[in-house]
Amino acid sequence: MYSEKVMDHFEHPRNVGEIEGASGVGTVGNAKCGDIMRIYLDIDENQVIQDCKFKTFGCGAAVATSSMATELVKGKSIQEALEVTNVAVMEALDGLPPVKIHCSLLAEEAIHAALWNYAEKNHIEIKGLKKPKTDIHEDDHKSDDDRDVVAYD
Amino acid sequence: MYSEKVMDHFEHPRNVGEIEGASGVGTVGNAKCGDIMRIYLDIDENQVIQDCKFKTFGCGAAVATSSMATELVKGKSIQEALEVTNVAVMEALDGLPPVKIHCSLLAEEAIHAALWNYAEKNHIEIKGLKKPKTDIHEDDHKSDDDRDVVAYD
Amino acid sequence: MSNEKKMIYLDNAATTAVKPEVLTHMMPYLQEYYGNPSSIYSFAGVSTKAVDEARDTVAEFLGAKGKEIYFTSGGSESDNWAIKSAAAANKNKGNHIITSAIEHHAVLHTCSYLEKNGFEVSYIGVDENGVIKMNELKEAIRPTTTLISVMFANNEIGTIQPIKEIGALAKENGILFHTDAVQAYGHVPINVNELNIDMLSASGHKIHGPKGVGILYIKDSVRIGPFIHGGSQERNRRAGTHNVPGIVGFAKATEIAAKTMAENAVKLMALRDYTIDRMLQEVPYARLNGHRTKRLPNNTNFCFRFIEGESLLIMLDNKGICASSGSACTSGSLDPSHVLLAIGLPHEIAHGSLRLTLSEETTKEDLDYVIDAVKVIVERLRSMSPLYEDFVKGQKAE
Amino acid sequence: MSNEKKMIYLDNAATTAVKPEVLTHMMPYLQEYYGNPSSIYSFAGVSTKAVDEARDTVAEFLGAKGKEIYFTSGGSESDNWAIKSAAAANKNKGNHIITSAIEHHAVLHTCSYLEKNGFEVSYIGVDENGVIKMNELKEAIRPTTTLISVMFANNEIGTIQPIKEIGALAKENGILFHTDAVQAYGHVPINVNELNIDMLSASGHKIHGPKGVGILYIKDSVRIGPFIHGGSQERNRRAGTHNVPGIVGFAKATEIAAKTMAENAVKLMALRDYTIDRMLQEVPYARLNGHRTKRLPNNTNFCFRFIEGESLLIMLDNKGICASSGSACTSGSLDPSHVLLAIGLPHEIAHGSLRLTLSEETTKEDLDYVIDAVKVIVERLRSMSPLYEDFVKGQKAE
Ligand SMILES: Cc1ncc(COP(=O)(O)O)c(C=O)c1O
Ligand SMILES: Cc1ncc(COP(=O)(O)O)c(C=O)c1O
Repeated sequence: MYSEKVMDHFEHPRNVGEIEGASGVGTVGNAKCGDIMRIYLDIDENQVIQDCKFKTFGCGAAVATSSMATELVKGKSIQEALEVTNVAVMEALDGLPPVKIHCSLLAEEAIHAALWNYAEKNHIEIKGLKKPKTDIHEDDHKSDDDRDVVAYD
Repeated sequence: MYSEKVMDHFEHPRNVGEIEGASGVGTVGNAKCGDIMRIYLDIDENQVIQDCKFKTFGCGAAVATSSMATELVKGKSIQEALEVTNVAVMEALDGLPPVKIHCSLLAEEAIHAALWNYAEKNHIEIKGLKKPKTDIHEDDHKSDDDRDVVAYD
Repeated sequence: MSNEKKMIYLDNAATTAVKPEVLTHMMPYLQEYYGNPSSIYSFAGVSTKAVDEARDTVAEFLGAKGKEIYFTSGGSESDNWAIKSAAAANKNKGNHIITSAIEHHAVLHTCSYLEKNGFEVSYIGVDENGVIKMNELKEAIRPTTTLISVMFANNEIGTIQPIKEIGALAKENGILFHTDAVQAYGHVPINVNELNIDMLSASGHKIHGPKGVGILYIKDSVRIGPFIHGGSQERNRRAGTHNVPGIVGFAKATEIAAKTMAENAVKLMALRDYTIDRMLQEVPYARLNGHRTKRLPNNTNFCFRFIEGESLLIMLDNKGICASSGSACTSGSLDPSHVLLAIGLPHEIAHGSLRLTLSEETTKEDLDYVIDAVKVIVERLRSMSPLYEDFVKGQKAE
Repeated sequence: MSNEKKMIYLDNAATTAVKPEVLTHMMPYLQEYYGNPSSIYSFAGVSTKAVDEARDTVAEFLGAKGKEIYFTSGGSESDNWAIKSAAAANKNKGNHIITSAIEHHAVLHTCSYLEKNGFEVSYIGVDENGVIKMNELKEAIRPTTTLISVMFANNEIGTIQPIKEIGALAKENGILFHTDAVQAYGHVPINVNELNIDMLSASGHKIHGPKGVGILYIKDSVRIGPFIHGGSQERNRRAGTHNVPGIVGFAKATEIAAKTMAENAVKLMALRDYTIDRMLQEVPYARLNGHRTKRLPNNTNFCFRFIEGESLLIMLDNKGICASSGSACTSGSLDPSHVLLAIGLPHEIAHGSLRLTLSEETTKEDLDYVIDAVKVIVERLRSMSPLYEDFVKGQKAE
């Protein structure tokens, strides 16, 4: 059900781990939905993301989107990082199954949350960054009843 | 679904035909149900059934029960013939499928109808013989909803 | 005659032999690839893919989209689902359903079930050829009509209905249109969009596919609920672990039908018409039931006056011939076929029917053998028939 | 390691491989004996006989009569039929149904469908082992209760319910008792009379039989109508041309189960308990879900804290292991298993479950390989888990 890219990022996730004394940390998702993502950012004085790590509790897509998101923001400026949308993450992964699209949203939110944390710590404002929802609720995930779904027997 | 005896009497029915100037003729059944039996009796002055023939429009069981009924009454006295019940016919045929039991009733009725006709013609009364129903109605056939039934596809 | 028992199977409307190629395609799913398509490991992915591809094959055949095809356990389930769920889904709009008098019991008994549950059903009559009376149909439409269900082709007499017209009429009136295409699917071309069909039932075992599998096509704009509730298979609309071998077999049978249908129809129609001609010419007091040309390429159905169907069938069986009769004597209901009554036959004639339904395996030699057998048997049964006796005496008296 | 991909199938609760002997018995009916059992010619008699014999085999296994066994398309249809038709048949008596909180969706979604149609349903809770709360059940009974439906054994956690007691309770109160025995049938002995069961569902593909066939046992004194209306098959109660190969396969699988069940259970329970012991001892923060002893011989179900089920499954899949998880993350519903929640697990723990269900083919070596794999994968996933990070930091802080 997953693309090769997703499987690759799931099996060999890039940038797993923690950053001690990170410039910004963001955690999003909730246990009810079964996805929690935490992103650590190491941002230098020029507001460039020098390093980025993640930890994720969640499904294959959750891990892969986190991994891809860290790859996409690494080396980028804060402003550039803000442009890494869920669509960008999905595209970079050659797509996701419809029921997994919310994972890419979560990855986008996790980056935003880490940036927000960085901004708060440094008392700066990042243009275009809104306070992220830390919880992505179920309602945000539900697609229409046309999705293809899988049963538990 | 039929016993070997039924098949034998269906494939090689005994006493098919008409009797010209018969002593008694009886026709029972109706086209709606798809079974019509006619029995011809040749009865001598001692009230013994010398010959017996039948014609039947109907299913395998209808033909076989008619055939067996004629065999059973041939050579019998009128009183003996009256004792040839549908159960006797069924037993002689090694049984019938439940949905076909009405055919044996019809055969019994046909004999009775022919005897009745003989009695009327000769202005006599046969002890124990009631005026037969010429029509065996659907309601008489219906067994309970537990019968095994066969579909048309 | 050889010692081996001859068998000529002319009951292809009842069920068909699974084609060897179909079975070959099913075998891997009956053996090594037994995974449940709902599971996520790659082993089960083989099954998932097989089901998806099967769905697309069927969709293509009907000119539909993959997501409009739902796999079921057969024609009866599909009919029940379509009719009951459409009735329920629209009960706020109305409680009136229209169908025909000659539907299969899977439709008729579903309708009488609904009648017992607050719905009203109009059963539209047919003409002497079994073609639905379009005027009656038009007049039956009420503001409360929510569903029209008319079969594509009749299972007994083979008459093909004016589906496109019925579909157009339903559409004009904003009424859902379901067709039981169990007998037509795989025999005649069907494009659900061109014919304005909203829902369509078909069954595997009628098209040289396996028993126990069917489809319901549901146009994507049609909102009806599931009939079998439970797991989220079939886009949440039909619960139950997928019958993967059955589904694959259904699709393979469809694929073969798609390729061979046109060619087979030509061949079958020639054999059909040959049989009809010989039977009507050579058997006295025989009649053809159903429309002479608007009929399934493989269907023939006759009535032979003065005789009863079951005895005819048994005698044919003794000669190795598998056939069927509209006479439901064997069914315990003792009523002759509702279809033959609907085309206006009196009971005693309706009881003496014979349906011979051909397959592409059927040869002219087979049919000659059968026709010759029928001639002899009909004569024999008539010689035993009190109805024939009366008829002959009546003629002499004139 | 050889080049050939290893496969260890431990998802026998999802579906099973058809046994070669079962398939062998089905083959004649997939090939030469394709006749429709409803037809009267002798060729079809072979099919009729096969279906009759299959019915008797199943009946014998359950201690029932042949005429109490109805063939369906699978467990979901049987559940829908039993519940919907029993509800409808008794709606003059009452509109209340009792079931458990841990039923399969084929029961739960059928019940919620009924709730939308004027019925009231009580969902009885279970204890931490998944055993139904008998007191709660007793208290739930109302004068209007017409049906109790409680599964024989749970499909996720394998817990076996006190069926005899529930049956007795239902009987005392004049309430019909249905049990979904899809997971228990063929694994544990069942005698419908001793257990006071009025209706029972089972499914072929869970017992090394074919997919797309199941049964509903209906005690002969129980008067419920058909679910699929139409032809007069199955004593007028379940329309649709018989799936002869499926039915024959179901019976053969039953026959084999009857012979091997006791012996297999001993072997399976040993392997099951071995797996449970090793897993609990060797994987930190692991827990067993379901009752330790009142459980299906072939079922194990664990939760591994701090990790999520789907990623575990994919990593197991990469090692050739087919398993499943109560986490319905893949289902798009994003809710963890209702069963794990019902036994009192919080969401994040319920998300990290693993179900391994054995078959008689499973070996100790297979299980060792799987347990070793689980250990490595769980550790790896935890090293990636923010929940585990928090937990470890929390511990250090103490
Ligand atoms: C307990 C239980 N009930 C019902 C079902 C449904 O059975 P089927 O998939 O054969 O329809 C299953 C399996 O999927 C099950 O495990
Ligand atoms: C017209 C028609 N509809 C429905 C059915 C029922 O199909 P199935 O037997 O596959 O349930 C049949 C055949 O039996 C049929 O001929």
